[in-house]
Amino acid sequence: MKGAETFFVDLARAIVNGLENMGMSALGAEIILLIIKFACIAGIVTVNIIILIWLERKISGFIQLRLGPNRLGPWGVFQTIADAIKLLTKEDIIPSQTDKIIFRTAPIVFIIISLMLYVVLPFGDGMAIVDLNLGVLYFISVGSLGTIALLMAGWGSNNKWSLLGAMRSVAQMISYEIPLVFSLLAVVMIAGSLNMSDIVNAQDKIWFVFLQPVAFITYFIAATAELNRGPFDMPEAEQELTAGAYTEYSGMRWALFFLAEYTNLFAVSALTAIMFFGGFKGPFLPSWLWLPIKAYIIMLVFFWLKWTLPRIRMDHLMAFSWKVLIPVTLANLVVTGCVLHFLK
Amino acid sequence: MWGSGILKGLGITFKHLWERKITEQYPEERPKLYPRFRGRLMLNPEKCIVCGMCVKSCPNNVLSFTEARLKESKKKVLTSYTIDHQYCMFCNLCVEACPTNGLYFSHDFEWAAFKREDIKTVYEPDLTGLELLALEEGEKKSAEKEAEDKLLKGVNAMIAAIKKNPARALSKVVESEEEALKLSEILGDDESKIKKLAELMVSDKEKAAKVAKAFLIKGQKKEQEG
Amino acid sequence: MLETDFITINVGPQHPSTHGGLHAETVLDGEHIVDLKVHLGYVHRSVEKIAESRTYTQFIPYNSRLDYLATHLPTMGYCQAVEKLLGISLPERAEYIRVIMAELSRIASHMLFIGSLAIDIGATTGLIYCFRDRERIMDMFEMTSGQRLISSYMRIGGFNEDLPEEFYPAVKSFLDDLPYMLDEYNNLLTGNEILQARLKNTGILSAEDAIAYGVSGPNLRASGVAYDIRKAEPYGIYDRFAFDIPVGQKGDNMDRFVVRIREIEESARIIRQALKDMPEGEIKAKVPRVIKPEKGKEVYHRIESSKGELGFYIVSDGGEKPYRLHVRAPSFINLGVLPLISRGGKLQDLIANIATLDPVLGEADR
Amino acid sequence: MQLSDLVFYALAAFTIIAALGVVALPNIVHSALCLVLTFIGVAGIYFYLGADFIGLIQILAYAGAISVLMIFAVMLLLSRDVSESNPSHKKGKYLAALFSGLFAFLLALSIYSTSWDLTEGAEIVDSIGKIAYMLMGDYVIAFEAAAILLLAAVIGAVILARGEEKR
Repeated sequence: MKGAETFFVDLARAIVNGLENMGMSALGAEIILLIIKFACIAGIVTVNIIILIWLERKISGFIQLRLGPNRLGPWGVFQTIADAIKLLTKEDIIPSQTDKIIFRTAPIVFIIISLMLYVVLPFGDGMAIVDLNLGVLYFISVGSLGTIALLMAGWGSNNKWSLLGAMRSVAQMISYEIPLVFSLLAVVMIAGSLNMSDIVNAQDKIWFVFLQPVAFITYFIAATAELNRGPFDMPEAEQELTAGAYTEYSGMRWALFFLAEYTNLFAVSALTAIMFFGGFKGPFLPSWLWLPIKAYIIMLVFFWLKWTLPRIRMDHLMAFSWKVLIPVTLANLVVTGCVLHFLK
Repeated sequence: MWGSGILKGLGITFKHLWERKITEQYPEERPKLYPRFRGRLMLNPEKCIVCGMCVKSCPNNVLSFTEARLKESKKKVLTSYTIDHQYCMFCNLCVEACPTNGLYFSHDFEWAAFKREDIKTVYEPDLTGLELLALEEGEKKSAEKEAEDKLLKGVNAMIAAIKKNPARALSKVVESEEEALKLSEILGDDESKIKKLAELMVSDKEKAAKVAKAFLIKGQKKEQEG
Repeated sequence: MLETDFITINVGPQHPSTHGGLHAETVLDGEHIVDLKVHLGYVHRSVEKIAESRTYTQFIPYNSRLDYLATHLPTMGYCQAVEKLLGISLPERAEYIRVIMAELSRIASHMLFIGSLAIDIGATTGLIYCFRDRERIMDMFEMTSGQRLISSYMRIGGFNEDLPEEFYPAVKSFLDDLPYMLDEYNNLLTGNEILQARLKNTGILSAEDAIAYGVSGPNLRASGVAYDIRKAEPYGIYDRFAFDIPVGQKGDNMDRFVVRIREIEESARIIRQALKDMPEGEIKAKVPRVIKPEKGKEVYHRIESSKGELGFYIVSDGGEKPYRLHVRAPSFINLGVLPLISRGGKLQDLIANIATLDPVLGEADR
Repeated sequence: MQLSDLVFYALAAFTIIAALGVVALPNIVHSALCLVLTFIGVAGIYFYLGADFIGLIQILAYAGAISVLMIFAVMLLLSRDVSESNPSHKKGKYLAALFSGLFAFLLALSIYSTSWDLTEGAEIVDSIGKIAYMLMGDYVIAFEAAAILLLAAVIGAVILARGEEKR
């Protein structure tokens, strides 16, 4: 058990030691380790997303009394791989009137930004790639850049549907970032740190979801909106905007967007687990298994919401953020502050 | 209010998540078809008495056949029967019209075909050993004959029209009504001329106009001479 | 102040939620709809002209293709119009079967309406549940006529085939399960706050406007006018059944949604009564093999279809084909108010408006 | 030259090239996107200097929000053709050169007149805590004044937007 718990940490140390023994400087060894870590993240994310897409299709199928993909492999597990191959080999269509540079770079920017989110997540005890002191802030600020990618896609496509989708996504992301930050701030106030590992360790006795139920609910709503998932899937909104910002994309570029969306989904679910459900802490299993388990459970809730609820209207969405979520989160902050002050 | 409706909805989807699935796994699991299911339209050629009711009843010209007579008994026999499935609306009208129940809908619903010709079903009953009368005549009642018949019909109608109301009928080939009247005077009761003009009017309007003009000029000349 | 350009955007003819080839040329100011123009004709098949080259009997299957979601209703309207033209009266049993099939079609159409509204506003799952239940009606249609979607079961003068034995248990169990189905829709959709927020007070159609534009059917009743041809001018044997006319108050999208859900209940009531009272006996009146109505006779017959007043105007010239046939298609006329109720709303309201007006483009374009 | 110096020069070059792009690119949307890159470059320099909090706020506020709003405004207000939407104003180039030169001179003057005290190894561990104490302690009046100013701006914006709607 002890070996399993520290398996990855030991492995990393062994690599560094090995490199140093081979006559490399400490800094060089660290850099090489960092590169290995990034490569691992990229691999894990890709495999994870293949599972995630399959899972979402299965879950949506089950909810809708269907079986979902069930032809390729047992229970259709290879369906996503087949789809990926199909998308990879598909012709890359770039409409003639697009802003070519922006159109081409938008999906790449989006995927890079969503991959950058993983840098600060502590996957286990001492298993963050970079254990940044300002981890939460980093996560939020890098996440906020995703808007630009959608904006680029919407503008570059030179399509009115895309532009409308991009405009929606901007309005939505800017409005929901504020309650998101305020909700997380309440947790940070209790933990007294912006470092994710510290926040997890502060939940040794009790999960923050019990200390901060209001913050959790507001955070969850804001996070759903930030992820552009139903019922807040404004930028995409098939039934209204055909495919919103993604209308003109096809083949691999389109797939990259979806890859990025699911990457974001897992990252935000992991953040939820870290901030409110004790992150990698848990009995029996090694710590690096607990975070994925919790994140997957949270993700199932995201799926469940999406496949049940109708899409909210744009103006209601904005009004809900500015008139309900922000006052509630602010009040929650005040209460939390007062309670913390008097407890000290 | 206050999210209770949303929670109820979530409860319903959660309940269904665990329920038995309703979709049919098609190639393995065959759909249950009811006795009246209308699949592919089929013919039992042995029952066909070549009455042609089916062809008359069909709204969309799906059915066509060729026939012949037996040499001895003069009984009609089917030589070929074509069902062009791409136009079939499965309305059951032909089946109801068939007096001997020779037409019926099978339960076959897997129709995919790779060639356009495969969409048609052609029945060619085995007629060896039977001496057929006027098989060729029967066969000739195909496209060529039909077109000929149609043309003849049109010409006859045109002749009748010219005789009945010459001014109106002829105004199509000449420029004004006066000219039409004149033309009708010129034509008079000359059957052969009328027939010639009517034929041209049905088949080739431009030529008819030219001929009409020629008639007119000729008539004028005659008038001047006379 | 800053001024922004209007965007002209084409919703349709190829768009996920325009229910077929509907094309709404929309002028948008941001997300607000400034103006809207509806273009039709993308699925025009000149059905009225086809009728002139088909005999009266041969035209029956084309009717189902008008409103393919409520297959028996247009067929019933046409057959009754021709029967009126010929002066035929139907055997009792045939009349009852007609009512049952018509009301089943109405339920099927309204169920599809609920499902398509659900998917149009983003609740994909609602569609599947509605289709699951509508499937049972489709099965019943398959039992009776062998065709599911566009079954041509009715004939001029009645039916050629009686109801099959397996039909009765199927329809009974369906009627028994119907309250549970409606409960499920109500819990999943009607009670949902997001759906209410989207449908309430959007796409308001006042009673005056509805009447002025000639809107009929559930859309009219949602505006508060209790007008149903089944009551106002009963055709067939509809005067024998007890049923209510559900009406809305405001004429907004929510009213149009709720009115249809309640109409499903009323239709079920009618079917129950019809099943109870249905006599045994003949199912087809004596109809000449070649139908040749009197020369110069003309008839207009209207029925309450699932979309509204469906009228058939037939002129006979004494031949075996109609001289002229005109269809008063409710979908076409109901679509006329789409710009009126959408102007000033949001783009997302437009989608909901199209969905709640419930047009069938096969009928609107003919 | 150390490795860390190399990082600085790379970041500086990146920022300057992006900033040049803002000025020189003919398409204003491209310029706005270059502005985002500039902000990110500046944030990188903050990180390099150990001011991680400022750097992240730079990304969150400037790159993530303000520049997005700018792009947003550009997209909404732009006339049809965007390929020449950011023209270079050649008319005032001498004037521009004059002012730029003046500004550069002032900058250089201030740089050379400052005595740069270098403290070895003074690593800032808890930058965010220090900033918090400063904002809520020494500079609380300035902080609150800024907050009130922003609040007034927000209210003003709301009133402007509403007034338009009413009319």
